[in-house]
Parts: sequence; structure tokens; C-alpha cells
Amino acid sequence: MKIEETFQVPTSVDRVWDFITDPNKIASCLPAVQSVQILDDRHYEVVVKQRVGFISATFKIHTEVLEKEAPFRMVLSNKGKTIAGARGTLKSTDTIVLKAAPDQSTEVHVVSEVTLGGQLAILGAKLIEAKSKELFVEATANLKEKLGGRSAPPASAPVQMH
Amino acid sequence: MGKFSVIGQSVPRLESEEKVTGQLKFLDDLKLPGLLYGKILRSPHAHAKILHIDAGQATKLPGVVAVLTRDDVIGNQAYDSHYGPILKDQTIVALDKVRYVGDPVAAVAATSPYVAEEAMELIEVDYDELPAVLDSEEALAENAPLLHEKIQKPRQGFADLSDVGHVEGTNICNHFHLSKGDVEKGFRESDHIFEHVFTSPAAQHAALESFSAVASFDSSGRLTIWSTVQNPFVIRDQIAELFHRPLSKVRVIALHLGGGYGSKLYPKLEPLVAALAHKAKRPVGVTLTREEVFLTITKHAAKIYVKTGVSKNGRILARECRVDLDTGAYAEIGPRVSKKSGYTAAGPYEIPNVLIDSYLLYTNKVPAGAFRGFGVSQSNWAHESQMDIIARALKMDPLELRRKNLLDEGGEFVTGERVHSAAMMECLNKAAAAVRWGTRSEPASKSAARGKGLACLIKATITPSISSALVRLNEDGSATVYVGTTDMGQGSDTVMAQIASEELRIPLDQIGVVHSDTDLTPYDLTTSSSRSTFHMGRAVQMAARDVSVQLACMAARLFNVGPEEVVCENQGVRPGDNSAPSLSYNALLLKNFGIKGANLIGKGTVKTRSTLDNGEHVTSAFWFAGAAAAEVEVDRDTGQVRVVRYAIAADVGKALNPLFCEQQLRGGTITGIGLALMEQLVYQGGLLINPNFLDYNLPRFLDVPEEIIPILVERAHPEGPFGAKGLGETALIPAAPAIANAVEDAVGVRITELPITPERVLSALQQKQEEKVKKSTLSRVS
Amino acid sequence: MKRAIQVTVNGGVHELSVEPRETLLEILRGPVGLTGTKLGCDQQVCGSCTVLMNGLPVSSCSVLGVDAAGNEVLTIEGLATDGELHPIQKAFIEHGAFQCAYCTSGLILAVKALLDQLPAPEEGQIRHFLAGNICRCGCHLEILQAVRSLLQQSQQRKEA
Amino acid sequence: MGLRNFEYIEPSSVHEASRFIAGHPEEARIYAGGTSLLLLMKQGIVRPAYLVNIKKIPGLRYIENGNSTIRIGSLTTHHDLEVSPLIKRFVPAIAEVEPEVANIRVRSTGTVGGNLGFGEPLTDLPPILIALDARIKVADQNEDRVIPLEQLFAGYYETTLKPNELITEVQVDRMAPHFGLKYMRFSVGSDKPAVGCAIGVRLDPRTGTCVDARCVLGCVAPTPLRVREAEEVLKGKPFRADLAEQAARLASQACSPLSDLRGSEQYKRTIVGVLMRRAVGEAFRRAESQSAD
Repeated sequence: MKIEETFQVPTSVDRVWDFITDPNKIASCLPAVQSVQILDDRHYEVVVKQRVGFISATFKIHTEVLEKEAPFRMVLSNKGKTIAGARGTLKSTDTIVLKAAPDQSTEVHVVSEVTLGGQLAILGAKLIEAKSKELFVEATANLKEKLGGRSAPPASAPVQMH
Repeated sequence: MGKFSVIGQSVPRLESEEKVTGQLKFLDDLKLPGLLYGKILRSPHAHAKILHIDAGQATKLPGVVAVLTRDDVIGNQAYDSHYGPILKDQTIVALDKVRYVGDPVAAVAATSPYVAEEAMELIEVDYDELPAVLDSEEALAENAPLLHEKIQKPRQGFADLSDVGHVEGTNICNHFHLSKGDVEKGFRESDHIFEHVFTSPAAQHAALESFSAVASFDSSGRLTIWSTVQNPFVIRDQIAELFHRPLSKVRVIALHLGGGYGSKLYPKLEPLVAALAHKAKRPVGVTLTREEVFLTITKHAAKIYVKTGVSKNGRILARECRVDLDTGAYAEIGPRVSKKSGYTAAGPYEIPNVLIDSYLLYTNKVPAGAFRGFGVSQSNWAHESQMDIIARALKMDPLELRRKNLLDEGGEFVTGERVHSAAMMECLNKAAAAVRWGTRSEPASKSAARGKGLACLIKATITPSISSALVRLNEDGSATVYVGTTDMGQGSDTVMAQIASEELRIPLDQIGVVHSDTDLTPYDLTTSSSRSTFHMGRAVQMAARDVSVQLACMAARLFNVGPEEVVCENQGVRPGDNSAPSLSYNALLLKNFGIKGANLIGKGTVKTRSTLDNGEHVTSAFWFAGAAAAEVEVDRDTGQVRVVRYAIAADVGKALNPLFCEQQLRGGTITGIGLALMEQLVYQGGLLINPNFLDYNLPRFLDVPEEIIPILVERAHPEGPFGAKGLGETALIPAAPAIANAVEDAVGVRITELPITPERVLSALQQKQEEKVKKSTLSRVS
Repeated sequence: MKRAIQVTVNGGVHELSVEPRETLLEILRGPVGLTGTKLGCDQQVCGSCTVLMNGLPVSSCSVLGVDAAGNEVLTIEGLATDGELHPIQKAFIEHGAFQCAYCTSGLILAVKALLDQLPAPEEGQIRHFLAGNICRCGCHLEILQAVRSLLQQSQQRKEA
Repeated sequence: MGLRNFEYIEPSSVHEASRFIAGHPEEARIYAGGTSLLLLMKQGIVRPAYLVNIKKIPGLRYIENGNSTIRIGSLTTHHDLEVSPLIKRFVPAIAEVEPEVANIRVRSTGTVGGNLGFGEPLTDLPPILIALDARIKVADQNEDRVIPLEQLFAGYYETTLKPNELITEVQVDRMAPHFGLKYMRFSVGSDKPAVGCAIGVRLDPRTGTCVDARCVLGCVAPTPLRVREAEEVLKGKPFRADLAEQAARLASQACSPLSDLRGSEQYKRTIVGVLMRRAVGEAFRRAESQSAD
């Protein structure tokens, strides 16, 4: 499943870059983060608890920074496995592209390619995908807010179902 | 009718009472003393290198007796790592890499299934993911990731498959090519050319009984395996090779099976369970969960291209077919499926120019293998759908078009050989008549429409092959039949008993049957390809006659007549001229041997050949011939298709047990309807997302037509027992095209992708409506 | 932690000690020793594991043993009396209502529930009632025939 | 797949059950029939540390006839509803659908409370009950409250119940004279519906005008979905095919089905329209024939 969104923040590209390359800061945008552990500047481990109704899953996600072209482009690879709750795996590649916009603002383009595996995907791949989309929208909204963007409710992201 | 006593009678299955009282034992109902429970850890990735496996924690869990990983398999002196019936591309557990989501990576044997499951979760595996091949197109793409490098073949392969093989450096597991005449010339001479692509998805056999296997080594190293298997002799052969043992040191036993449909052929769990038992030094059993069954074997997904050249009066002059079959991660029996699919890809028609290419392709998905119909249902879906497209274009009755081209008695098959004992025309005519072809009935509601469709089929049986049987006349005059044919519900035990009963003039209830024990029953290649009645039935008949001859010789001495003058009847003998009173078999044996306890053993062997003495090639020892006619009702608003009535005619040679024949036809039809309308395995990336009965829909009572009319055409086959031949796969094969043809007849849309879901029908209807609107707007404009 | 339960199976009382996670099916096939009830889909979809609990059909694969405590369970083994087959069993044989018979135990009990619950069902009602029992060999029409013959028998009994 | 171990709790009163789940909001799950829960537990989707079997609580399995209300205890099974003479007489819409809900075995063990409390999206009863304006009684350790059923559902597998609350009763009014309800479901080869649509209409017996309407969809949104704009279209007018068509269009637009194995989002929207159109006509016919009584 591919999810993407583009939005503007009234912050300079360099500041946005500093924010998104700080694991603690970027992780703080993810809903329901339980812990962030920095292994080195390219690898970190995030524990996230997610739920659909009473079904919950706690993922331990290994994130690797695959590409870093300061201050414009970063590609992250995430691989996770549940450590509590529903059994499943999660894999995603996130690409964040920054573009300088007028008035010291920045256009942020985020693309996430998410694949779920295991029982979670079998239970209701589409249901979970819908949920992932919600989370993505929430995460980008948080990012926007923390970078001083308009905190208006996020426009619904285009979702491509495969 | 009067000629036979039990042949031609619909006698119930010998084991009927055990079946309705729950007493019949399936494999998982039995427990060996000291049995350990095995569970399998499977790959979560479609394609990945295994970097590291740590089973330390699992081994320490109380109750765990053995954990099997590649570390046990690599370099093990007791057994090899690789096996496979045609290509040795499978390993006991994954070695260097995994090739599909579900590929076995490790196995645990423990004192309880719960412990084994817990232990599995403690095994740590690190993977490095590789790019995966997800369908046949990707498999053929340039620079596609390769699933397998170099593949070895078993020491002695199958006689019919000496020519198959992996094309090294590609994902082509097998390529089958067949040609006759000159297709290009044929197309040039044609008035119309039709080209279409049809697809058929992967599907599940869904036998209700899961796969089970139990392995036990005795102190001398003899290995006994109980398994849910249709062809125990193939398993014995594979295991003996794998474990470096002579055949005499491996015993494979199959009980009654809870359905097979092709799924329970060839090694599945046996190599892994045997290796686990070897390590645990105790008997180990594994029964798969339903989800694991889905991850074990499937029906081949197919993409079929058909190009047909036709004269304006409806003669097919040339046909070119290309069948791409997705065989998943391992070859299994795929190469034979691609061959069978290829042979009949042009259909049951006499066509002067034919070119067939069938490609079998490796992908990172669940392996595909035999499925009732063996690749023929996929190619039949294509050519029988196209027949109706052609008829419609030529404004011909589809029945007429088929009649005009049909391969009937003495007709020339694609291979150049003459087809005999296959009453194609009679089947077609009878099936059409049964649904009152040419008439239209009223739908139940205004939004619905009804239509009818036909489809014909031809299929080959595995040739050459061997079946042997023993019949033992017991000292009391009863008899026991020993056959390697596995009864999986089709009723083979009963039919074999009927044959012996008829030949020996012994009441049916005094015939016992021992089946599928490689130590007790003589060799049989396989219970598949609808071959058992023809091959094993004939072998039993020969074995029974062997006993009759022995009895006649014995009696002749006593009666002082020639053996040919001895009459066997009522479980006894008498001289033909009634010069002496009749003697029961029991009394005859006593008299002859002078001591209680003597019995007679008769043997019979049937071996079919692929080349006759005159050099003529034989593709099939007998041909399945059949035709189906479906009547459907389509809801124009929802696209939902309901099969209202269905007729299926099959040439059975001679119906030894008409009830069983009819059950095969009705049952095959119902599975065929499932595959036509609702069944498909759905993948998301490499992950199968409907590996269970909640999400994989099977035909239910609500989906079964009001009426299924089985039509038994009896054109005696000269080599079959009493003229009989096989029919088990006949009904399933033509179901999908017959239904699709009926859908077009009802609402005028052509579906080329299976299954024919309501959504596909509705979107075709909507598209047709849009085109109509466009046309009428255009005509108004002009 | 194991719990002591008492279940009546085919009229016989069983005192058992079970783990809460053990299903009725596991208990029947294990400690009770009756293997006529089969595991099929493990999801209450296929009906192979059907037994009657207090007269009603349930999926024994999805009933916890602890929850079955105190109840009366009828399995396929309890249907024939004194060696005489139950009329449903006879009808299944007579009409060829099975091939492999892996589904048969469950189907026979489903048919028993059907006959107990619906005195004069229409064809559609019968099909709906049995829709949750899968027969992969495809003996549906033979089973329907067996059901119709049983209904006829009971009709005749009523008239007599 | 065998179940993971859990601790089994058998409370003997609603009070006790409520107190227990309040104390273990994350680790305890209510077992009230268990038809859906055990399935998720087997798949490893839900792994509760405590399974609280409320089925042994006395006094929660009943179908009672109040003045104008039928009161259904939350442990009442689908089968109880199917065979209840009271239901057949006063709420025939429920009796009509029950023989097609899931399968016979699920109907024997599955309870109304379990069905509603689970928040499972693919199920038949909720849209029908909402079309009947059903209420539920929920209880915690201390007190009861009654809420419209419509307010129970919050999302996929999600309800508005507080961690210490249980459903104890469903209340449905007797179907009024001149009220007609039709529920239609669409499914292919499955026990589970892919789309459900319940239409209820109450007519003025003299004019045949629709006085009140309920249009409720099932399976095509995170919760059962009441399409009020479609109801407005029907209200105040007698049956007209074009109104049914218009209501159907509104319903197709209002829902938010997921593309899944049962059909694409677009297809489900189409089916919503088809079912709605057919069900509206039938609901009016029923309401009219009710008038004749």
C-alpha cells in the first residue's frame, strides 16, 4: 500500500531537516510511541503500540536510514515484528522530500510504502491498511503541527490500494 | 444386466457403517505409544537469505525433545538434504534461503502440541530479504531474480517425464512443446482468426482432512511412515533415496483419506517428519493446521493464450496455444501438470494444424501441484470459452460448431495417434439434450436472465504405468484383495471387491480389502489420474482369474474333467456336466491339501505402454471423454450467477458401480462450480491473505444447483475391467467454461478471468451498457 | 491451571481435569477417547466438528471444555442404539450421502438438529440450515435426498 | 493452532464481572458465546491473559414481553431469537433473518450481547436492531444505563462501552402497525454478509404516506451506518420508485466500504444501491399489508 501527502510548513528547509533527522523528534510524531532507542546515527529502534478497536499490537520496529541527501531527501526503511498482542509483521519504506518554498517555508512530501504480514494482514489486510492510513495522516499532522504548520485537520491522503 | 451379479450394481461402500458411525479411523485418529508432536516454523518472507538461526531457547523449553534446523540437515550422514519427485529442488527444511511465505524453516518435536507451538516462537531467525518473483510474467522478465540455481534429478524418474527439466539460469521449471501440421499455413487458409487470453487463479483442494504424517524408526533402522497420501509407493521411493535405504527398509502406510483431489500426492510432510523422528529418536507425528494446508500445495494459476483460425463454415483449421502455469516455489509434480495441460490445450477437436507451448514457471509463492483435472481444467477454460466466442461471431449454434470439429472414435489427436473408445459425440449430444438445448426458460425475477452453455473435454491418463494386485482365497472360501490403491472416498476398495466378487463368485460381504501398505500390497504407481478402476481394477480381475484357474485345475483333478469344464459358482465348483455334486471352495481346499489352513494366491499386473510394437506412440492408455451443459441465472443488478441446472455426460466404459460414477460426476461438478464462481487464492505481495475457510469460499448447499444430471455413457474399453475406465476428473474440467458460456448466453457478456465473481459480471455488464450508449449517441450524431 | 469439569457424553458422565484453553473437540478426541468428531477448518465454518450440546449443534473446535462443563454432549458415536443404526445413518448409506465421509459425522448431527427443529422444512430452509456444513466431495444432492426421505418417513409415521 | 493459555474466570454476577474487567482493562476479555473471540485467539490476534466467561451469570438469558417493549437478555442466543414465539409475533423482522445469520452452530452459542459488544463489522443483527430503534442496557459495578444501540458502535471492533461496562439487555419495541421492515444481505459463498441493508418504514394508514423511515447499512463502514439523508427522502411521501432510487443513491454515497476479498469499494457501493432500492420497495409493501390487518 502506498500512501503519500504533501504539505507546507512555515519553517526553513534546514530547520525541518534538523527535525526529521533527529530520531527522537521524528518519532515523537508517531502516534502511540512507547520508546525510542538510538543505536547509531543510521539505526534506531522504536516500540509502537497500535490498536484497531480491542485488537492491539505492539511492534518493535528497526529503522534504518537508507539515504540521506542533506537537506532535501531522506529514505527510511522500517522493519517490525509484534512483540505483544496480535502476531504480525510490518515493513515500510518512507521517503521524505523537502523543497524550499517562498517566505522561508518548506514543502514537505512524504511517501510511505507499507506492507503488512502475518496474521494481522490475514485478519483484514484492508481494514489494517485503512488504519495505517489513519495513522499516517495523524503522523503527518503531528509533524506539521510541530513544525509550526497549520494545525487544521489534515486533508485525507490519497490512498492507492493494490 | 443378468450377466453380472455385483458388477453394475450400486452397492454401498464396504466401510459405510464405519463411516456413518464415526468409527472409521483417519490418520490423526490414531496415536502411537510414545508419539511426539511436531510443529513447523515457516518463513514470513517470500524470498530471503537465511543469515542465522538460533534454536537455543527453544531446545531448553521443558517438553521439547528435538529441534530440527538446517544445521542438522547440512552434512548429515544419515540423509540427504534435497528431494522432489521430478526435480530435487525441495529441502527438508530451508537451507540457504526461503522461497515463499510458509516455506518450512525449522521444526520442533515435543511432548505436547502446545509445547511445540511455544517452542517455535522461541526460535530466532535472521533473514536478508531478496527481491521476489510474484507471477509468471515476473518470472519470465529479463533480470528476474532466480529461485533456483542448479537442480538435480532423482536417481530414477518417472517414465513419462524423462524429457522434462528446469532451464538453467531461468525461472522456467519446464517447457512442453507440441506441434502438428503447420499453423502458419493454417492461419493463412482461415477466413477468421480469433485471439484471446484467459486466466485461471490458484486455488485450494480443501480436502477436509488435513495433511498428517507419522514417522517411526525401529531399532534396526527400519523406517515406517503413516501418511495421508494418495501414492504411498512414490513416497517410499523418495524416502528410501533420501535416507539411503533399500526399499525394503522403508514402509509407507496410508489409511482411508478424508479427501485428496490431487493434494495428497508426492512428498509433503514425510521427509521433515522422518528427519525429526531421526533426531528425536522417537516416533513423531505432524498434523497441519488449516492455514498450513493452504501453505502446502495449490492448484496452478494459469494464463492461457489461444489463437484459432476458422473457415467461414466453422471448420477449425489451426490453433496455437500458449499456457503459462505458475508453479510456485518448487517443482513438485508441476512438470507433469504442464505436460498434461499442454497435450489437451487445443481441445477435443480434430485440427490439422496445432502449435502448443506450455511453460511452467517458478515464483515465490506456495507450490502448485496436482489438482483434480491436472492442468486440463485450465486449458479447457480457454479453448471451450473461445469455442463459444467463435460460434457467436460466425452466428453458429455452439453445439453445431462443436459437432463439426469434435474428435470422435478413430479421430486423429494432436499427437498423430488415433483416439478410440471415447464417445465424445454421444456425450455432447446427451448433455445438450438433458438441459433442453435450444430452449430458454423463464428467470425467477425481472432483474434476472437465464442462459445455457456447453463445454466438452478430453483428458489423458498417466501412461505408461504399472499396477499390481494380489487376491488371496482364504481357507474358508472368503477372499482378501491387496491393492496399493488408496481409498480417499471415491470407493476404490468397494469397486476392487466388486470385481473380485464377480470373478470369484464369492458374495461381496466375504471379500476383504487391504490397501496402500507398501509392505503388504504390491506395487501401484499412484491413485490419481482417474486411473485406478482401469489399471488396478484390471489387475484385480487378473489376480482373481489366476485364483479361478488354480481352483479349476484343482477341481478338475477331483472331478476327473478338464479344467475348462469346471464351473465356479456360488462360492464353489462343480463339473460342467454335473457328473459330481458341487463342492464349496472351503471343501475343495481341504480336500486338495488334506489339511486346514491352505489358501490360494492369485496375482495380476497391468502395465501400460507409451510405445506400441509397431512404434506408434500412445499418449494415454485410455481417454476421458465428456461434455457438460449448464443453465444459469444471472442477476443483472448484482452480477450474481446461480447455476440452476447442470448436466454432465461421461464415457465411463462400463459403470461398475453406477452410484459411485454418479457421485464422481455430481461431486466434480460442485467443485467445478466453486472454482468457476468463487474460489481463488489471493496474494498481497508474496503473502497469501485468505488461507482459511472464512476467507476462501467453498461451494455450500446454497450454491449447489437444484439439479445435477449425471449421464453415464458406456462405450466398453477393450482393456478395461468389464470395459470400465476412469471418470473421476471428468466433471470438474468443463464446469467453468460451460458456466461462462451460459452467462454470455444469458446476459451477453464474456468473462475471461476466473472466478466469475458477481463484480466481474456486473462490471462487464456496465461496460457493455456504456458501449451501447456510446454507439447510440454516435448513430444519432451521424 | 487445570480445572475439574464434569461433562456428559453420549449419556456417560466424564469427570475430567482440563486446561481452560482445551476445546471440547480436544477433550472428546483426547481424554474421552471418541475420534468420530473431526477437526476441519478450526473456525466454525466447515462443520466437521459438529456435536450436539444440550440438543443444539455447536462447533466443538470452538467451545471451551470448561464452558461445556455440566452440559450434555451427543457425538456421532452416541447416535446408534444397541448396535442399530439411527435412521439418519441408514438414510445416509441408502442415498449415498458421503464419499470420504470426513464431514459425515458433523453432517449427520446437523441433520439430526434439522429434523429436531424443523418439522416440515421447505427446500430453501433445509439448504440454509445445512449451509454451514461443507462437503468437499460434493455429496450435497445425495444428502438432500437423504433428508427428504427422512422427512417423508416421519410424515408417514405421523399419518399412521 | 492451539490456544495460548489464559486464566479462566467465571463470575457469578454482573457486578463481579464488571469489577474484574475494570481491574484488568487490557488483559481481560469477555467471553459471551465466544464465537468470534475464540477465532481471533486461535489466530493469535488477541491474546487475553484472562477470559471472563459471563455465560454462567444467571438471569441474563431471557426474552420478555413488556408493555410495548420486548426485552432480550444479553446472553440470549441467536437460536433463542430464531425460535421465540414472542419474537416471531412482535418483532418478526428478527425472526425472519435469524435462520440466515452465520450458521446453525454459531447461532446455538453466539449471544446477542456478544454479537453487539464485539463491534465486528461483518454481521447482520446491528443494522436490523438499529432500524428497530433498539436500545441497550449497559451495566457496571454500580449502576445501569440505557442508550440507543446506534450509540454503541465507535469503529471497527470498537464500542463506546467503558472498560468496566457490560451489555445486559437489548430492548426493542414491538413492531408497530403499519410498520414494515426489510433486511437484505449480499454475500457470495460465505456465512458472512458483505453488505447488509435494513429499511424500516411506518406509513399513515389512510394516505399511505411514509411517516417515519430508517435506513441502516451494515458492513460498509466502521460501524453500522444510518443514512439519515435517505430517510428524509422517503419521509412524507408514499412509495415511489424514483424516491427509492434517490434514497439508494444517497446510501451508496454515504457509506465508506473497504475494498477487500468480498468486493471492491465501488462494487459494494453499487450493491448498497441495489439492496436499498429493493428493500425500500419491500418495506413499503410490508407496511401496507400490515395496514390491512
